[in-house]
Amino acid sequence: AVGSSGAAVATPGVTAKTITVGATVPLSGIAANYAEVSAAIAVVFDYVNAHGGVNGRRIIYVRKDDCYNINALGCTAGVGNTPTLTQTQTLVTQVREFAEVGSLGTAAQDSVIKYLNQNKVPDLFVCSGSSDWNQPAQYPLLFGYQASYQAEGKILARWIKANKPGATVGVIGQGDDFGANGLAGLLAGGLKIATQDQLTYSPLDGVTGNFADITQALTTLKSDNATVVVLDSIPPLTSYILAAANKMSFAPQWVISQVGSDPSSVNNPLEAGAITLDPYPVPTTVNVWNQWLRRLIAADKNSKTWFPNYFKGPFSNILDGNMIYGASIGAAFVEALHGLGRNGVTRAGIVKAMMNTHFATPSLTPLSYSKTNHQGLQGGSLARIVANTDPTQAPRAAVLLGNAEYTTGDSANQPIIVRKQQVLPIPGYLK
Amino acid sequence: MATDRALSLSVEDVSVHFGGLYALTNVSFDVAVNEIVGLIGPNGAGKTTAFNVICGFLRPQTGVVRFPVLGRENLRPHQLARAGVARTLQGVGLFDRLSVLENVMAGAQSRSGGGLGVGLFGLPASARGERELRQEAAAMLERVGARQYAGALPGAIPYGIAKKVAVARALMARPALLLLDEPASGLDERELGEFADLISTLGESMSVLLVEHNMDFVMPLVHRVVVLDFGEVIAAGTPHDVSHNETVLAAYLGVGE
Amino acid sequence: MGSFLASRLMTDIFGGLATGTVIALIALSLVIIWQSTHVLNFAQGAMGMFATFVGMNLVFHGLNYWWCLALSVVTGMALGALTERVLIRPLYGKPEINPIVVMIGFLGVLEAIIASIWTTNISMLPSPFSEIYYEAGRRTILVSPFVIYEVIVVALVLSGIALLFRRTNLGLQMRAAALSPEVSRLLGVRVGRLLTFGWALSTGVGTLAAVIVSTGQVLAPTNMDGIFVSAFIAAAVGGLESPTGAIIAGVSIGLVEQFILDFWSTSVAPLSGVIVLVIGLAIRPQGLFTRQVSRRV
Amino acid sequence: MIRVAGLSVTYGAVRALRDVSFEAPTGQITTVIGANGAGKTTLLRSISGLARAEGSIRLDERELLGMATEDVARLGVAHVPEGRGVIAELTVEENLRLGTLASKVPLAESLASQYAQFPALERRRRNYAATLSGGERQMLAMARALIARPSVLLLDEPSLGLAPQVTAETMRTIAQLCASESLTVILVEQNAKSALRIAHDAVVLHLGQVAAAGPSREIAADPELRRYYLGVAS
Amino acid sequence: MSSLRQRFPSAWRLVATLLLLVLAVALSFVLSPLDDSKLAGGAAISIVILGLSWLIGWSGQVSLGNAGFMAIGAYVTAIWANHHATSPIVWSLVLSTVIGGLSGLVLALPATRLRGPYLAGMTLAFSFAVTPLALNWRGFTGGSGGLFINFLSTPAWFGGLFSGPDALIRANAQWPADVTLVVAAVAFYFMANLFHSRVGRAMRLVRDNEVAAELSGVNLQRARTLAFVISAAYAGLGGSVMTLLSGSVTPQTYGLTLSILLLTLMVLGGIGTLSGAILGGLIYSYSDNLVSLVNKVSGINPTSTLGANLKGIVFGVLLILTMMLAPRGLVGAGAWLRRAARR
Ligand SMILES: Nc1ncnc2c1ncn2[C@@H]1O[C@H](COP(=O)(O)OP(=O)(O)OP(=O)(O)O)[C@@H](O)[C@H]1O
Ligand SMILES: Nc1ncnc2c1ncn2[C@@H]1O[C@H](COP(=O)(O)OP(=O)(O)OP(=O)(O)O)[C@@H](O)[C@H]1O
Ligand SMILES: [Mg+2]
Ligand SMILES: [Mg+2]
Repeated sequence: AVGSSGAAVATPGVTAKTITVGATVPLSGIAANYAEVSAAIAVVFDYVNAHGGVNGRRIIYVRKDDCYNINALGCTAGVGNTPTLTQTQTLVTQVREFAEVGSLGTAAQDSVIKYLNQNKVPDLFVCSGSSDWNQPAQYPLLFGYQASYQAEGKILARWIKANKPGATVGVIGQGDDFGANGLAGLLAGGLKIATQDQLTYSPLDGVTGNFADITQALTTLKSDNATVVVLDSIPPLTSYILAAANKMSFAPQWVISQVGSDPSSVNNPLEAGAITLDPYPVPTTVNVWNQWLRRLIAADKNSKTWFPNYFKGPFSNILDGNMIYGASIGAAFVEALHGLGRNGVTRAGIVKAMMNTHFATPSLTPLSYSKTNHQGLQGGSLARIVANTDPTQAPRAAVLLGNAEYTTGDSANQPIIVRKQQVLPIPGYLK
Repeated sequence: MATDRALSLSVEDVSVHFGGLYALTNVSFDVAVNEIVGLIGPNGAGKTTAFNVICGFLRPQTGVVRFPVLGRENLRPHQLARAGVARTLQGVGLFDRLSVLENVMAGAQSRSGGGLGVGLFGLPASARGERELRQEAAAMLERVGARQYAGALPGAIPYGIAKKVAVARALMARPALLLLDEPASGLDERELGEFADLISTLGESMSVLLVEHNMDFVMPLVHRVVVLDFGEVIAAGTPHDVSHNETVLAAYLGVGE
Repeated sequence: MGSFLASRLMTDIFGGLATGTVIALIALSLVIIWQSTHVLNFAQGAMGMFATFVGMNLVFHGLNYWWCLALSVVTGMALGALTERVLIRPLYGKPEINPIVVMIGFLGVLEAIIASIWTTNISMLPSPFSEIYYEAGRRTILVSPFVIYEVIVVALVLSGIALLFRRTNLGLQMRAAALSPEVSRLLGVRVGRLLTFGWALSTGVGTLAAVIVSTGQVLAPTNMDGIFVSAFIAAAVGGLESPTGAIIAGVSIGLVEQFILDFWSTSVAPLSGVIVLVIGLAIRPQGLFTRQVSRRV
Repeated sequence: MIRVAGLSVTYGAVRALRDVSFEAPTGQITTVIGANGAGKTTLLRSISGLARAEGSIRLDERELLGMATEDVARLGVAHVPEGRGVIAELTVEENLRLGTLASKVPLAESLASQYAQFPALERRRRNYAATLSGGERQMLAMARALIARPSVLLLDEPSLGLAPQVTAETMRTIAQLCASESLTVILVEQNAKSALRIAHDAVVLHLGQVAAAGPSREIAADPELRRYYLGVAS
Repeated sequence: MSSLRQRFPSAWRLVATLLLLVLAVALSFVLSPLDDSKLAGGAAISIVILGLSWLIGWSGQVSLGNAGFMAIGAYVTAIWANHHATSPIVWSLVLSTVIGGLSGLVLALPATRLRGPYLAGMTLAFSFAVTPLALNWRGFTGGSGGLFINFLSTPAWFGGLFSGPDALIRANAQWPADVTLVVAAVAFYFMANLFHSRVGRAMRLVRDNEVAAELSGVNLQRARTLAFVISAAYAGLGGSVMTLLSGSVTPQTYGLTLSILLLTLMVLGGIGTLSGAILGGLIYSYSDNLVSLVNKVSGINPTSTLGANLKGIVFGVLLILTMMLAPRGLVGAGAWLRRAARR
């Protein structure tokens, strides 16, 4: 008697005039600077709503704070033991979301994918580079967005081999999937890393402020004469690591994972010169998507509270990586929805649409899914962080080094594809 | 207050020192079954320390404390309590957050039945025991004359009453040997008389060792007196002998009092 | 080989000292509050961070580091005094656990306030001294001019506090007020003022520690979290009655941590506090440096 | 001179003192006696400002009621509380030092005079008060009150736990101080017999009210009171 | 009635517990699925609070380490479930309780020698160590990713009770809630008995005056150890239920913060009482409703910086105000009100 089929049962979250979608994201706590991602998604939805919605339906976007799924005092408590689960249950049972769009965090989303699957809620564009989102057999409703950390590692390895041949390479990685998958990618990319240099630190360092182990890791790397060091860390820790290395006059070539390299989040002059993988041509390339996003933000009445730094911070009017990341997810979801038409908005329908759409995004690498691949982007563009001399620009920015690079899979035998910079145009209904 | 147990006590050659301070030096005395013995001496003479040794709170550096009936030495305080030794403390020593009645009930902790299992499953034995204890404690409070304070917390009762409650609590254990450390301090003269009667009655069914500075109270009451000074036994004997002993007069009682 | 090991040991010792002294300084602030009010202040870290933000944020607006430091410490003292008057004063005589809970609540409030005023955006707080570590041969010895400054500050504050509590009448009155407020009042001790002063002093020291922790690092609301736990453990091992004990325990935790990091595994490092604690309390349950005062009966 | 007028204290439903009035003249010992729970301790606590009371308590025209305890103490009122009130975690000498905070006499001199009075304390000066025996603690409390050279001394059962000889000596000292330094003493005692012997005046409290007051000789002679409080059959 | 209550107290408690349980289960049919989930979470956490309340309120030993015992219960359940997917959940619960209690025994060895702030420091260190330990023992704990198990799967007969468009969601939310309520009822019944037993009194004696307790025949070491063991067993049980509810266990969940949260919830509810533990659980479940209420009333945008951090402020102020106005927690305040009304 449980769960029925057919048109008789209304799709949750869909009414004649609205579609309700939700997300669990960090709005406070250590990862609060990622709040901009979902805020940018909301900006896109606001824009679409102001222009008549999608096929006549407005999108209601409910963001719930899960503190990065870390139990903090006063942070959402209630059901089960994780804030993310609590908030997800609220979204499913009370908000009655149609789907999740842009929920963020590896550990956070890991803790609810079973629950969402059990209650048949699509979980779209998860913000994290974990490969966990790519399990179509077990979780047919789950879709990632970012390139996997493994794929990223492979691309970075390729750059290192080509540009720093014979270098001694060290890795400092977060002691979880992020670090482990990043390292696996580097190895799959054919890099040799001496065991003693596969250093990790606890992801909780960011919470507890205990950085002694990072200093220790750097000491070891320095005494081993590492000339290239790869970082798989979130921005505050990237910043800390750069400063700590500076203290010991240690200046290798830094290669930083996309997640931890956004210059305005890292906010440290020592980052200049580092290599990173950037999925978007921001902001130096003249890109229609950037102009478009600026216009959306200017038009949005809420955006002042969402992007305080954009309006008054030291980098005012600078689009940072998080904002573009979010905007592209927002655009992608609208695109998927658009293709369904007015009557096709069902959960089964959106899942099908995900796999059949070739999304237009600001990224140079294609975003597409298939029956066997739910990962999302497959790579990005290599970029170098530079110091800007132009006072109207952010002090630091990522400058693309050349072409977009991507791969069709994580393992060593799937080659890296290189292609010319080519940005898909913005769909008409978003203009 | 029928007790099925009888305990005698013998302290043999006990010495206790704290660092350089000799609190007890080769102290020996004993208390026979159903005997009331007074332990007196100046402040700091070692009386409370002797109690602590007897109760197992302190291990003496030399000597032993024997309870011939038990046939075991070096028992821990809670084991002694179960074996029939009860004691009052020199100060007040009540349980602050328990009502006066519960304080008295606590005295029977060592003999009421029921361990963890009985408690967890709330077996009938546990419930019945509680009810009987409550009645018995109320009767005991009546007996020492503190009935009207049954519901009060110890912090809110006068000092003299607190001392009576402490005695009631000790009696709830149905002890065979009762150690009283200044139980009568804070009582007025009339109450002292009543209290002396109580102890005399007790002495018929248990052994009592009594520390008290009020000689008018102690001397008529006890069968024998042991006098400590600077940790040594300086005299022992009948109240009459001791109160005429030159050394004792000089060290403690004072001349002309 | 021998000299390699020697230089490695040197590195570890100095690295341990650098972390250890900060742990010790925070532990010291906990000892002060314990000695003067018998409260375990869980918000100590956040209070120090708040004051640090108030003062040190001005560094980014061009104010001199030392002026900002002074401003932070003064803010910290004012915050401490205010906290005692408003939050702690009404709780004397209430169950022991109540002030703990109130300070946990205050911790939540302070962290939220810091996060919403200064946003969560990160900036590095530049150091007034060089933070570049010295080198010996090929190895970095984890000591820099800033670390030396840190050790000197801790030594000075420690001697000041130890003198205050052991030698002066003011310190005696503070201890008495915490141990037994009613009796102290009967002796004419102005208990209320001393309690306020104790909190001010403690938060001032805590702020100094927070500024040191944040210097040369990202100025973030959570800077004190982990190190505060180590400091709490240090205070417990050292004996809350003893400033010297807190310092020794704090430095030991720093050293043990450094050695674990170097010779064992990074993920075990947070256990260093536990290791020191278990060893310390196994030796003396009432705190390593607490003198035996109790007589049970 | 302490003048208590119309003093009342209530604890919730309990009325511990009701409209108590009496005077304790300067240079004299005034003893307060009464059964357990009569309100003696409460009376001393209200003088020191530890219990909230209504009415009036004047020390030489100065109203004490409503003053903070520490301010009362700084006027020269020393209080030896029931249960001794020594601070166990401080050493003997630290306890004594706390008594001399307001005093102008050099510390060494003050200490010496108390050590002369209570030799047991001198032996233990560096020990924590926690290690003292019951009587030694009582001595410490007395010494700490006397070392301040107070003008008013409030004693709550000072003989509690003291050996008879020590009690007698202490009382003698206090009587001397009364005469030589015009000290006002209010003495609460269970041991009414000895209290009446050394006191000039006596106040008898009964259920929180003054049942009788007057020169102690007269009180001691009153047959009714004798029977009730002194346990002497008339 | 009241004499029956005195004559057969444990039977009376059993009846009372059953009545409350029936009431709560009936309520779960009426409540929305979200409220059902909250009920489940609240009931689970109240088991842990009750154990903590026993330790602190009754035996007087302050622990900041109970989240650590929860973690042990949680991992035991997850590991067991991963190896014995088909065994009835009762075994998970029992096993977690027992192993939780045993770990309490181990911690009690050093802990019962400590008092006051030193005990707090020791237990704090224990809970601080849990996360790194769990991260380190990847083999057992799955490292930072944690372990995942199947939810309490809703049996077909139970799902059959529901119909309509929401049937799936409702059944999936309510089944765990009802199971948790049953487990909590059992736990509460046993604790109610303990409170009124001789063992319960022994705890209070130890708490108030160790010397006098020993003189009354209480074995100090044993009593303090027993307090720890029972408290840890309850925490283990709570952790187990949490895992069954959430389907996962990660090291970050059971850190120091949760220990501190448990302490505050216990004090907020009312220390040392059954109803205080229930209230603490409900506060835990509904604290975010309070925050959104404040959000709504104050008109602060919940996704702005201030709005996102508002919960810290609201929860903190709530803690502070409760301690100022109702130092014995909400239960104490209730008792006070009742007394005032009677007057
Ligand atoms: N733990 C201890 N450390 C140091 N000295 C101690 C300790 N316990 C007792 N003493 C000392 O030993 C001596 C004997 O103390 P005890 O308490 O036995 O005396 P007492 O005879 O009971 O005196 P009182 O009549 O005053 O109660 C005292 O001088 C006391 O200070
Ligand atoms: N804190 C309190 N709360 C409630 N009632 C109290 C409190 N303190 C004292 N009382 C009550 O006030 C009355 C007077 O007590 P008080 O202690 O003054 O008596 P006392 O004359 O000193 O007796 P004792 O000689 O036994 O010490 C008693 O009935 C007592 O129960
Ligand atoms: Mg004694
Ligand atoms: Mg009295």
